[in-house]
Amino acid sequence: MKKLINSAESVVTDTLAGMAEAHPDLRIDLAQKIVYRRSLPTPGKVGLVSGGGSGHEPLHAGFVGHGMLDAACPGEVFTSPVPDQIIEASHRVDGGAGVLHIVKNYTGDVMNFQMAAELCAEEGVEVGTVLVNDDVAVKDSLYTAGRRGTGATLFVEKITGALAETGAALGEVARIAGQVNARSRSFGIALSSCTVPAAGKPTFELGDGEVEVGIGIHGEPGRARVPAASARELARVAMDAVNDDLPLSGDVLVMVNGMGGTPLMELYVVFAEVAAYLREKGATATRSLVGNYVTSLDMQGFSVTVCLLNDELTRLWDAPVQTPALRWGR
Amino acid sequence: MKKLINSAESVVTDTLAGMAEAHPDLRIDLAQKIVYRRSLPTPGKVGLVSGGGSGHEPLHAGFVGHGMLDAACPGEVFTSPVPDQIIEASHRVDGGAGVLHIVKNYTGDVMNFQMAAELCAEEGVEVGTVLVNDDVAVKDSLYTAGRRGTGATLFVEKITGALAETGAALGEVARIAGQVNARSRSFGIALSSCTVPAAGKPTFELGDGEVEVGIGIHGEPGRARVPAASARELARVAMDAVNDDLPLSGDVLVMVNGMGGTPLMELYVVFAEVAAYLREKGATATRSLVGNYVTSLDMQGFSVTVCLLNDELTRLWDAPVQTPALRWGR
Amino acid sequence: MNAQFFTAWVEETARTITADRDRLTALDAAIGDADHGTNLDRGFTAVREALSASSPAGPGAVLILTGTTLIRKVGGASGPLYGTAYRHMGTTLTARAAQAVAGRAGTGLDSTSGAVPGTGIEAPGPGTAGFTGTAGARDEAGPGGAPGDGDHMVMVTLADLAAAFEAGLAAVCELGGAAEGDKTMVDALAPATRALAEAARAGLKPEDAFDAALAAARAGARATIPLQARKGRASYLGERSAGHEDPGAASTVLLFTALRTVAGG
Amino acid sequence: MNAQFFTAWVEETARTITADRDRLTALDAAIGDADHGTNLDRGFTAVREALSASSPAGPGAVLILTGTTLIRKVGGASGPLYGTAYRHMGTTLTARAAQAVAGRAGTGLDSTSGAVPGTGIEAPGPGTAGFTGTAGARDEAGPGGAPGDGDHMVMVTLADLAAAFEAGLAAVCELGGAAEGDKTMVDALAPATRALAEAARAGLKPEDAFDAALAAARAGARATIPLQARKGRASYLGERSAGHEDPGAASTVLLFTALRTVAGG
Ligand SMILES: Nc1ncnc2c1ncn2[C@@H]1O[C@H](COP(=O)(O)OP(=O)(O)O)[C@@H](O)[C@H]1O
Ligand SMILES: Nc1ncnc2c1ncn2[C@@H]1O[C@H](COP(=O)(O)OP(=O)(O)O)[C@@H](O)[C@H]1O
Ligand SMILES: [Mg+2]
Ligand SMILES: [Mg+2]
Ligand SMILES: [Mg+2]
Ligand SMILES: [Mg+2]
Repeated sequence: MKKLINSAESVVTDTLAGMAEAHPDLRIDLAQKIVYRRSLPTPGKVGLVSGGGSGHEPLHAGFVGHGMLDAACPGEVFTSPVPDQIIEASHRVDGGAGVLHIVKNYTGDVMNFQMAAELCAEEGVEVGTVLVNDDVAVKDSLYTAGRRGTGATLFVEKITGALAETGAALGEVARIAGQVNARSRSFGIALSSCTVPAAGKPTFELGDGEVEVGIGIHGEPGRARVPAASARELARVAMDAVNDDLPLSGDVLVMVNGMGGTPLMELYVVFAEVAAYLREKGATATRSLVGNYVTSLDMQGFSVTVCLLNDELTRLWDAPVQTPALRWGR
Repeated sequence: MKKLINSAESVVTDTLAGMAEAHPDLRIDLAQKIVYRRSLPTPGKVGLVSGGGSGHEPLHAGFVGHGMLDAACPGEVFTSPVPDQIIEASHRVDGGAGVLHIVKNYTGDVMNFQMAAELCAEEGVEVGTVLVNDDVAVKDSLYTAGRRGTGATLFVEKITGALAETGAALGEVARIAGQVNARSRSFGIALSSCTVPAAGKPTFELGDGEVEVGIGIHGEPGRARVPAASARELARVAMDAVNDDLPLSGDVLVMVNGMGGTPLMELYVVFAEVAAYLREKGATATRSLVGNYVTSLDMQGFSVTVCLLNDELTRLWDAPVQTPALRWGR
Repeated sequence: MNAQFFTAWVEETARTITADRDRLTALDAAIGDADHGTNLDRGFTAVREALSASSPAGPGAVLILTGTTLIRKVGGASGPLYGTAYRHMGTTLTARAAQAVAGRAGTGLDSTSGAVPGTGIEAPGPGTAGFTGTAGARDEAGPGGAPGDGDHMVMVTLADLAAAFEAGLAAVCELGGAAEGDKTMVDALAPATRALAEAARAGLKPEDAFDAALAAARAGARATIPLQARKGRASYLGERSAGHEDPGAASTVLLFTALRTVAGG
Repeated sequence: MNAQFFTAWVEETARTITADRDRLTALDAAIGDADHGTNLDRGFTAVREALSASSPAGPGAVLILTGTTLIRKVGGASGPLYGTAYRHMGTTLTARAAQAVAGRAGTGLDSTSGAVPGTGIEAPGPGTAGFTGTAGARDEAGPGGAPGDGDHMVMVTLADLAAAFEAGLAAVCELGGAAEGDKTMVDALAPATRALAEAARAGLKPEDAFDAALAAARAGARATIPLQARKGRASYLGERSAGHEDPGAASTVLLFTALRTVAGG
């Protein structure tokens, strides 16, 4: 394993130290591992807190700022944060209008956020929770932990953040968060595994002619291993999976997301195929993102996330955002 | 080789097709392979044209837009554009105030831009040229092709773009471009080679315990191969090389740049070390960028670029920019 | 079994987790995200520090501090689950100790909480299940908190320990929603708990009871190999999860290995 | 040697470049950026198409079209360099053809341009070096342009060809600034050009002259192996560039291999 790190033990703290140096707009509690907006709380505004394992950068800490999150709680690599972090962050961002927890649907994340939420409630902080579960690679059945939360997390954070900025009440903010999630689906394909720093070797091994289809964002092996294919074919595999679950039509927001080790060039190649696929289905990518946003350490591959837009969602997507990783409109 | 492409032959065109889908603010001539701002030329504004081999995305096409480039001419992978592209782009962006060519110092780039510039001049387009040569890994001597242009290209394009936006004359725009270049230095270290699509295998092989020091942005092998080391040590190697060539002090703009296959997490870890190094030398990173900006296909590694700021450069750096890959201030 | 015994047990557990860290992570790499060994090692290292910093007075307090520390330091799925298990084991021991003291002293302390009947996996008594436990943890774990103060006066019996494991198991099942056969830590914890209760009822010596529990945990963990996971991260793999041992079941075995080791004999 | 011969030469060059593409790219991977074979293959494929689309009338026009197409399609260092070489070879042949025609017709055409003296690498006459050549290329390469029209009337001699190579070599050196020993294409082109001029002076048959040129090119390319590069991308490697053959020198050999092949005999 070769990585630009000092040690597997310090990698999360070192990352946060670098973020603190690079982004004076953030306030970072290195001891507790919490990333805040500079000035908090905003009176009357619902506080938005997200978090999850590290290794998905820029998710979540890169999305802290005006129009998006108030705080992010990074856990260890691929390990959800602990309740203490979430409780502390929720207290700090509560401007009296309550706090929304944006939680990706993983057993660990769900349990830790739930523990934190119960304690927050006892301590007088009103907490709502939205569970993000957009990954169609996992069947949402009694026989699984349910669909995973992946790329749609960014959409939920951005759109919900825009609404929260208007002073909307917690119930309304939670409603839009749920709506974005309900209208979004993702599917991912890996060309290589990632290497967890503490593990020191790739989580799985892929042959030179193979890709792993239906991967999550933690290097979990996917649903199947299939022969490598062109960007066109792989984009179609991913889009078919999405479209089977949520038929695509009308205006859509689409993200072609790199898993961390895939260069932008290749993501644009995939995006061209995704846009063509959408047109074939009568849908239009009126809004889009192409880049490494919801990553899995150094994994090579991509995921595609689609959200069926409506006027309200489009307006909120377009609203100004000013974070390290997403920035427009002001 | 596993890549998200359709074919080695079509990769540049496919990339541009994806950019065209993703960025309605750009106008892309797929046949000629030129990326323009949507509305051109801007009367009275110096036109800024850059270009170079593909495989460095988002450089250059991702920097086309308000406050930065007017047009970018991507060549084939790691191959400079041809004169035809540059000539065509220069004609289109000339708003009567002339055109500045921003050229990275490689034999091929220099010759192709020079051929284009001579023809432009004959055809009545006033052309200035700035050569970017910031890479201290190469000694600028009679025995080399001179220092390479790498990360500072972004600084030159951003700062020069901001000045051009004010309506400054060609001479003045060229002067600031040269000034940014003269005050900037870079150094890069690779943890892995890249794989040129048409070549189909890594340009060089690195053992698991080795890194390549003093690399450029084309997978050229570097100056030396040394044992792998911590982010702290590698950052110090790079910063020492920069500081030896241009002693660092005062306010600096610093970029920790990923080579394409390195995740943001690791770049932040490096950035923390770079910031600490600067403090040690009595310099301060008052402006910074951390991310994959000037890449080398799927190479893993980083480069660091430093520019000694002054008030004028800081002001121009802060000026609004609205491009696919760099966006702030409006 | 007194507080020293429980401290020794947790410390021995920490030692064997460290020793087996990479094996647990490798198991998690096969069907999860390659962090289980790292997670538990981080947690139990913190537990060791917490125990030596505050030396809790009674067996219940030792386990409550262990659980609270795991919840505060591990994260992921295993942190809340193991943390909750230890916390419920601890509160059960504390409650039974209070009952015993009350019985000796002839006072009429409420005896509804803590004693979980049989080997079932129903939810424990009110106020001990779920997440509000965290709140309690903050109070109880600190020195001088009201509950737990009395438990150093009483020795823990095998029956007490079996009851504690039953409470822990029940809390894990409640929190995680898993049943036996879902390919989780429950597949090792449940049979081991049953074996321990059985041994207590049969009046076995602790060493023999722990031998039985360890054998049952091992068999349970081994039995996860052919299963298809229905909970946790491994469930994402569907049929591909079969053929691998569940990492959480494997780490649960280590709890019983440590128990057997500290019992000596 | 007539236009057919030159067309055949360029087409055979294209064929061998395609055949050796991966070898050239591999040489470039060792000390450059792994694109030399791809670059030239792309360029010569375009050249083949351009030649069959417009069938230039004379030897000079064939080479000018070849050069212009390389400049327009290759990019990188080798595009302008080879493009310029072919263009200057072409204009030289055209000029010498015009002189020959003028000589036969007794007219007093200016004879200062084109004839480059000796084997030196000085700059060619005014108006032919450097980048303004591109502008000219646009005019001259098109069908019906004034220069080059006369050259299909005259056969190219070995002396003409040697003069053309001398002009091409001089233009490459002027444009790229390289001298022999800098580990570039010049290290093959210069000795081969000298051998050709020598053979012409000695009155050798074309086949023998081309044999000599090819041998010189090969020796020159081989001699780049121990050298440290001082031009182009390989110079970034410093001492590490030694021990590898220069890719541009290797591709230059192929020009002479093709020349020998089409000469037959
Ligand atoms: N719902 C659940 N109920 C019981 N145990 C579970 C559940 N989900 C996961 N586990 C256990 O947790 C183990 C994984 O722990 P760990 O790797 O530390 O957390 P994570 O899955 O968050 O990375 C699994 O092997 C399994 O035994
Ligand atoms: N200044 C120069 N003069 C002559 N030949 C050069 C010069 N620079 C490079 N070359 C030749 O060009 C070759 C590389 O061509 P190519 O790989 O196609 O271009 P690039 O270096 O731009 O990738 C080198 O092997 C060398 O022979
Ligand atoms: Mg985990
Ligand atoms: Mg090249
Ligand atoms: Mg895990
Ligand atoms: Mg090359």
